[in-house]
Amino acid sequence: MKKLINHPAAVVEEMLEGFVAAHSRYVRQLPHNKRSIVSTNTVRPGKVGVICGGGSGHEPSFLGLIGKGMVDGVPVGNIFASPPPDPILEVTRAVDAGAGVIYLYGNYAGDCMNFDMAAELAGMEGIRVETVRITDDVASAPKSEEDRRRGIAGDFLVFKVAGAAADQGYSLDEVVRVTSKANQVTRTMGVALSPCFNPQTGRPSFELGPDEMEIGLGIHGEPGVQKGKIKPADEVAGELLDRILADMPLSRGDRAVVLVNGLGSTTYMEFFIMYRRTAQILAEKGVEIHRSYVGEYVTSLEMGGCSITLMKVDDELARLMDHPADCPMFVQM
Amino acid sequence: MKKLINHPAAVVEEMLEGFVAAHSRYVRQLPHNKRSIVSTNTVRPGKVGVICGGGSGHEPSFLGLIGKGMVDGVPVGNIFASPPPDPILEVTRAVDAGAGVIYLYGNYAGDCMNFDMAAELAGMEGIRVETVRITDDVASAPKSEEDRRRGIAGDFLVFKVAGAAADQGYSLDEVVRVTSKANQVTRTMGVALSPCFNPQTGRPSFELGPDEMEIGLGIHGEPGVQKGKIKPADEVAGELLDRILADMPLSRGDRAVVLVNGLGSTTYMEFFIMYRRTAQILAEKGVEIHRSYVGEYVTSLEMGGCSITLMKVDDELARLMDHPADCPMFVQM
Amino acid sequence: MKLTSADFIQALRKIADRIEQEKDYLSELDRAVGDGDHGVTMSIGWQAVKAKLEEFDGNSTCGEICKAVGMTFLNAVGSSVGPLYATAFIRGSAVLQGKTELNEDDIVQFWIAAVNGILERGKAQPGEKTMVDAWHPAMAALKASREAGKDLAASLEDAVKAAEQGMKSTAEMLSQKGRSSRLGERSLGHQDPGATSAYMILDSFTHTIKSLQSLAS
Amino acid sequence: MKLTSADFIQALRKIADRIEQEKDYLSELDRAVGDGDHGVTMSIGWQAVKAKLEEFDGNSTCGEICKAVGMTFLNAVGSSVGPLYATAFIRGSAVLQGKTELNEDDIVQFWIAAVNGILERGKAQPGEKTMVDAWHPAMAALKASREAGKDLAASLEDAVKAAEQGMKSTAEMLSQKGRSSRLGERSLGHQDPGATSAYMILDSFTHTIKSLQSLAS
Ligand SMILES: Nc1ncnc2c1ncn2[C@@H]1O[C@H](COP(=O)(O)OP(=O)(O)O)[C@@H](O)[C@H]1O
Ligand SMILES: Nc1ncnc2c1ncn2[C@@H]1O[C@H](COP(=O)(O)OP(=O)(O)O)[C@@H](O)[C@H]1O
Ligand SMILES: [Mg+2]
Ligand SMILES: [Mg+2]
Ligand SMILES: [Mg+2]
Ligand SMILES: [Mg+2]
Repeated sequence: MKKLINHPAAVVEEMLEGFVAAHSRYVRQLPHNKRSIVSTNTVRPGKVGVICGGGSGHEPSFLGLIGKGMVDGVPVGNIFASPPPDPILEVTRAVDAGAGVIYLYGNYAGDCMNFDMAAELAGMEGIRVETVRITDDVASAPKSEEDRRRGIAGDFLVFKVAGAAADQGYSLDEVVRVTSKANQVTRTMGVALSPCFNPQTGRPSFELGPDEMEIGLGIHGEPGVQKGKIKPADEVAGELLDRILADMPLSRGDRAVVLVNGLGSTTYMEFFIMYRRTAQILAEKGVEIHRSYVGEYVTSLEMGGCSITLMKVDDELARLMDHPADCPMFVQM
Repeated sequence: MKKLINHPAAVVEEMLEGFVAAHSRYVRQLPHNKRSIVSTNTVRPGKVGVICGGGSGHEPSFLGLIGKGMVDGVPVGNIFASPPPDPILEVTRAVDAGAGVIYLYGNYAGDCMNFDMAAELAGMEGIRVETVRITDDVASAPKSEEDRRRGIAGDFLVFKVAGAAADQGYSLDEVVRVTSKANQVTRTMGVALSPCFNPQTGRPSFELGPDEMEIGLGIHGEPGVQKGKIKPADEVAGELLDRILADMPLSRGDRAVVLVNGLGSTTYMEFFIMYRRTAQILAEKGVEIHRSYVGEYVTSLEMGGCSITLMKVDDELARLMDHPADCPMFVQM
Repeated sequence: MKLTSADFIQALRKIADRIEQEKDYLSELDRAVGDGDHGVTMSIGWQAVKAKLEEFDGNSTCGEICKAVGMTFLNAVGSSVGPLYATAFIRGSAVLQGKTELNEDDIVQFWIAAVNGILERGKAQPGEKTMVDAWHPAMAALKASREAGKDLAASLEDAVKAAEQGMKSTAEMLSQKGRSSRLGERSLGHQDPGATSAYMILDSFTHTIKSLQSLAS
Repeated sequence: MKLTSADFIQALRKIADRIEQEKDYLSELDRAVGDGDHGVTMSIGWQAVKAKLEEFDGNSTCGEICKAVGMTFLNAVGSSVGPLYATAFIRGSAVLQGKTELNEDDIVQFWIAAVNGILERGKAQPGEKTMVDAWHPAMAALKASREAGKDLAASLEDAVKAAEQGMKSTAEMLSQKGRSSRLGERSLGHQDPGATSAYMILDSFTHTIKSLQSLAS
């Protein structure tokens, strides 16, 4: 493991210093806790505050998505570890503008417990907090147990919907409604080719043979559902889509937003080759692609591989996906 | 080498199909040559046409930068190989709107010869073509021989200046003037940690020991100027900046645009740690950072490492850097 | 036997040292079923606790020490274990309030309250392959041995044995909670990292009690 | 001896086959001093040429074949070698215009024109560690041997020897042109890939000429 770092124990603090220095027009650290990062310009009276968060190591998520049309603040955790309630609460206070706050995070035990504790404390201070836990990872639990599923790359699309709704003046209840709807129609399947290295252990997150891939691997290196020989990209894309479409059928005339998300070290060339087959398959089924995102949105340090996410959109979701955004690591006109 | 591809020989074609499908609002392939990619909406009467190009494998450069405020067209080459004159000429015809065309590319023998041949052919068709070759790579030739230097990450900043100038209605001569000025004040030094794998040879571009880094390595894996043991990020950033500032001194009150560019497989966390030290060093020198870019702009497939680029800006360059851009893989509001 | 605030601080320091020694092993266990960081997280948390303990001495009450431990652990790590152990220590602190000396029953009540906190916060049932599979049988053994009239050290020894057995049994369980639950069948054969560190914590504490006892006798 | 258009096509096919065999070796040489793709590029180019040659037969003129070869190579590869060899073949085609049969002098003139094209397009001087270090001495030897009255095959053999020597000498040169020029001292000890493929092209062509000659005699 070779990394451009100073001390393994300091990576999160130093990343945040660099991030805030590079993007001081967009974000600032709160005084009490340097892991509380909030927008410099999106909080306004009556707007629902949108908070997303989780562990570090998923950049551009979560902190790169603070900005207009996206999220207002991010409490930052250790690498692949939920932030504690303290920064969550501090960010909550900073982004509440009287209309309440929504917490958005991938459905992991740690995030659930910490954000719930913070929500309870915020409630005691009179701030109304609602939560939507993102559960797009098809591989992480069977069909009948959707609410046990984890959140992975689909996080990004769900944040986008929530951020746009809040920016358009939706009430907290309405933001919760449309964000839950977005989560319910978002499905992701990923494939990993190589592990990431936690700078604090120096160990690979998993082992894969030189010609192996693993389908359904989590974004923290949690083992997946099926290990096998690497196959041509078209076959891999086909398998990922088969699993998504078996879980959430799409038919002729349906519209989808497509996200091909890189996990860290795979090339853009490969993402576009995966996208190509995805678009072909959707075209064969008569599904219209409303909008596409191809790149790195929710990484897993330098893991190799990518995921495909489909969000089945109605007019409302389509409109919210088209809403502009202006953040340090994601801009949409 | 594990990659999500189909046939090694088809990667460029399939990438382009995927890219154009994903970003059909921004780009289209020209009928005669599928490697000629042009903007769907930026060419307008009287605007100077801006073309950049080079080999594939540097995504988001070059094709991800086609759009408003950036470039109008890109002829695409094989992996790490200049495109031939044919697609260059075709793109030239498509983006010329009567005001002439500027060619921008990194100063490599192959690109120089192919673009020059195309420029000659375009001239014979009555299209005025001017060229600015980018030479930001400090490591690639000594100080007195700046015009022999290669173009690496600084390409992106120079494209940005040219694209903004053209969008603001500068004449071809004026675009050439300001772009040459931008090139003259742009310097990059890079560090590589791990090789990339050309999908067509399956071989690593170079060998580095498990605890080695290489300073000054080119974006095609061309060997660098100094191999050594990996050091803490702050020391590496210091060395890169030392070399840049020895070549282009900056003093108190000077303004710079900073780019920390990832080569492919290094994490954003590391880029921000490198940025942090860069900002500290510039602050110590009293240099004001006008604007910063941190992320992947000019990659080298999945090479590990990053580079630091400084562009010393005057009012005109600062204003052009602030001009908005809207491209598939780069948006600035 | 009696446990003073100074002893209590010492017992907590020992736990921190034990976790520090075992951190690579704990991360390796987590690598097989989770995200490979359990040792890092426990180390960060317990080292923060150890540093925080510098602020206390024999005059501090066990209750305030315990509460500070919980909050410090939580804010240092977040993660899954942060809320679980924070809740444990905060619940535990309630039964130690105002005390600078603990008797055997106080200590038993402390552990029972702490583990109840873990159960309530995490809502895991025994058999779901979590730390609960170490803590739950340990507390059952602790209570049973006390009811059978054994002294604290002997009862804790029984609890440690039960924790160890519970920890080992997680290898044969299908994961239901936490990151590893996505694994299904593939979690079989791997011991749960959280159950392992739970055993270590209780084992370290029990060692401290036994050496205090042998010093006293 | 005489070379018909069919022979010329055959000679070009043989070059494509030779490059195909050596492509990994050529890429390995480029890996040491450049971007590791010289074999890939030459292979793509010459395979495109080979496919294009299907459109020609003994009735085609060597000039048109040669021009098509140049354009095909160029459009298939771009890169550094595309313009260099395209210019070579286009210049070479000028001396073969209208001919379906070449005599020994035609062939000599063809090579001289082709290599002049490379020199003009690339502006490299001998000693800068490029293909010119193979082509330039090869042409000097070709001319000298012809002037000394040797036949085509013998003269080409001398040229091949000079090319080989030039190719080997590149290992001792500091790179000045192309990607490898950034290397400075570190380019020492590595043979230039472009000089190597240049030698192979000339060597393959010479083999064809020699076997045609032995067939004829
Ligand atoms: N709901 C829960 N109740 C009890 N223990 C849990 C629960 N969820 C997770 N755990 C424990 O947490 C351990 C993982 O801790 P750790 O790796 O530090 O956190 P993370 O999962 O956030 O990376 C698991 O091995 C398991 O024993
Ligand atoms: N200006 C030049 N004149 C002659 N030969 C050159 C010149 N520049 C580069 N070359 C040759 O091109 C070779 C590299 O070719 P190749 O690897 O196919 O192209 P690229 O450098 O574009 O990757 C070098 O080894 C060198 O012999
Ligand atoms: Mg974790
Ligand atoms: Mg090349
Ligand atoms: Mg873990
Ligand atoms: Mg090359």
